Amino acid sequence: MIDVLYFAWVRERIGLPKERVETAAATVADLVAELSAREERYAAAFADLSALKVALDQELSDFDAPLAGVREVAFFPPMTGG
Amino acid sequence: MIDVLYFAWVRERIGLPKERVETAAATVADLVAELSAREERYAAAFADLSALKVALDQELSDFDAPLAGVREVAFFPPMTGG
Amino acid sequence: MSVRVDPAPFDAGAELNRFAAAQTGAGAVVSFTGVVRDVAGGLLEMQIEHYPGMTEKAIAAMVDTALDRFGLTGALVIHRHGVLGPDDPIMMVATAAPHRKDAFAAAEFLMDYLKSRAPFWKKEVTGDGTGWVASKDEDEEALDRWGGA
Amino acid sequence: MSVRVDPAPFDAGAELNRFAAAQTGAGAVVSFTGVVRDVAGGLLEMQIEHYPGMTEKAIAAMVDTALDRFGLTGALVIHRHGVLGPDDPIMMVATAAPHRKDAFAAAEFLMDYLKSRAPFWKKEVTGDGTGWVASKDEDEEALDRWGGA
Repeated sequence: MIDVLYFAWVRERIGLPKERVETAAATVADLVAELSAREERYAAAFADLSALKVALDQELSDFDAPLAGVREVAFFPPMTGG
Repeated sequence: MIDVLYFAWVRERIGLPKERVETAAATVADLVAELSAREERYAAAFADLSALKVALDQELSDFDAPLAGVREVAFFPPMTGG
Repeated sequence: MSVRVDPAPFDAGAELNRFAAAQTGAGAVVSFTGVVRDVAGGLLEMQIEHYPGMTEKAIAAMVDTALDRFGLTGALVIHRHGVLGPDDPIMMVATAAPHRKDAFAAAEFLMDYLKSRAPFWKKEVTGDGTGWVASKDEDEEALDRWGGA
Repeated sequence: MSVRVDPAPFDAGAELNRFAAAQTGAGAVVSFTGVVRDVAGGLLEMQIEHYPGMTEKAIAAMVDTALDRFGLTGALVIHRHGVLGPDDPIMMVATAAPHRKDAFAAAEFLMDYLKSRAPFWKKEVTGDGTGWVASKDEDEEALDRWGGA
């Protein structure tokens, strides 16, 4: 079980801020493929990965990073703070 | 007649902040030569012109600048404000 | 080091004075305040979303890097989230160092990293609707001068 | 534009707030405060001499240049003279612009010019005697990045 968090327009497109996901995905990209296969709203949110960032356990990471031992995955667009 | 002002260690070395000088000097360098010829304290203050700056009518200038029409000449070391 | 992520408004002047008073051996104190701008006209509010937990960690890591890299005597970061109006202060950074060059560089470093590496997202609400603020290439490129990442 | 050359102490935070409140269309406000540092230890006082008349003119010219060159919405310069003690604020600069890059650049520009082109001279008084602060080559060199003069 892994916590998956969504922020900004990713959250709006998928329609929820957070969910627990039962997955055996080896990498972030595998998880994205699993979620995208679920429902159209996931596929729409993940359509262009170059427009997205991912954090693993609150550290910026990459889509090819392994998920072993990770408890929290977050997907979001590039940051616009400051 | 021209007002001549001295600041910082130039003022201290010459021993006064300001004086009126009757001069026919054509350039700043000529004025410096005239003053240096007067007394040792002037010669000491003007010994190394590379350590000094000059302003004409409150604008930074050069030692070879003409004095025609100038009412106020100021000599001082490089600035250290800020 | 002081990091605050908070919906509450802050008083930039009071924060600057408190920060400066706490420094020892600093000849230079630099502050930056970011203000909500109504760029297109008609901005009603600016909503700032963030990622609780990661935000504080990410900013603390940037501040640690800045303290070390620029030899700061101290650094302060305040960033609001929630609903803001035009002309509201969004965030501030303050840095202090023995020399001005380091204080300036550290403030710019922190701003560049906050813009692109702290998990905040801005949404503009106007009379015509709402829209997420897009990230700018120049913000990402600004990180290059610090050696990337 | 606001330039103040004055022996009186100033409240940097209050000045920053007053300055920021007067800006229109500024997304970025940067401040710099310079503080008397006791570099060698034993500093009793710092005396700041200036050239009344030229000081104000020179600073006003720098500020005009900065407003134009960096597209500022406003700029503030305060510089004290007379007798100061360790940790006293000597001077401050504040700049405001639509974007942070310009506000930062303008504040650094003004600081670089103030250091080397505004007629102020510092004298340190310690238990061992007094001495004029020497200008630094790096301060003169700092002007090069702005295209000289």
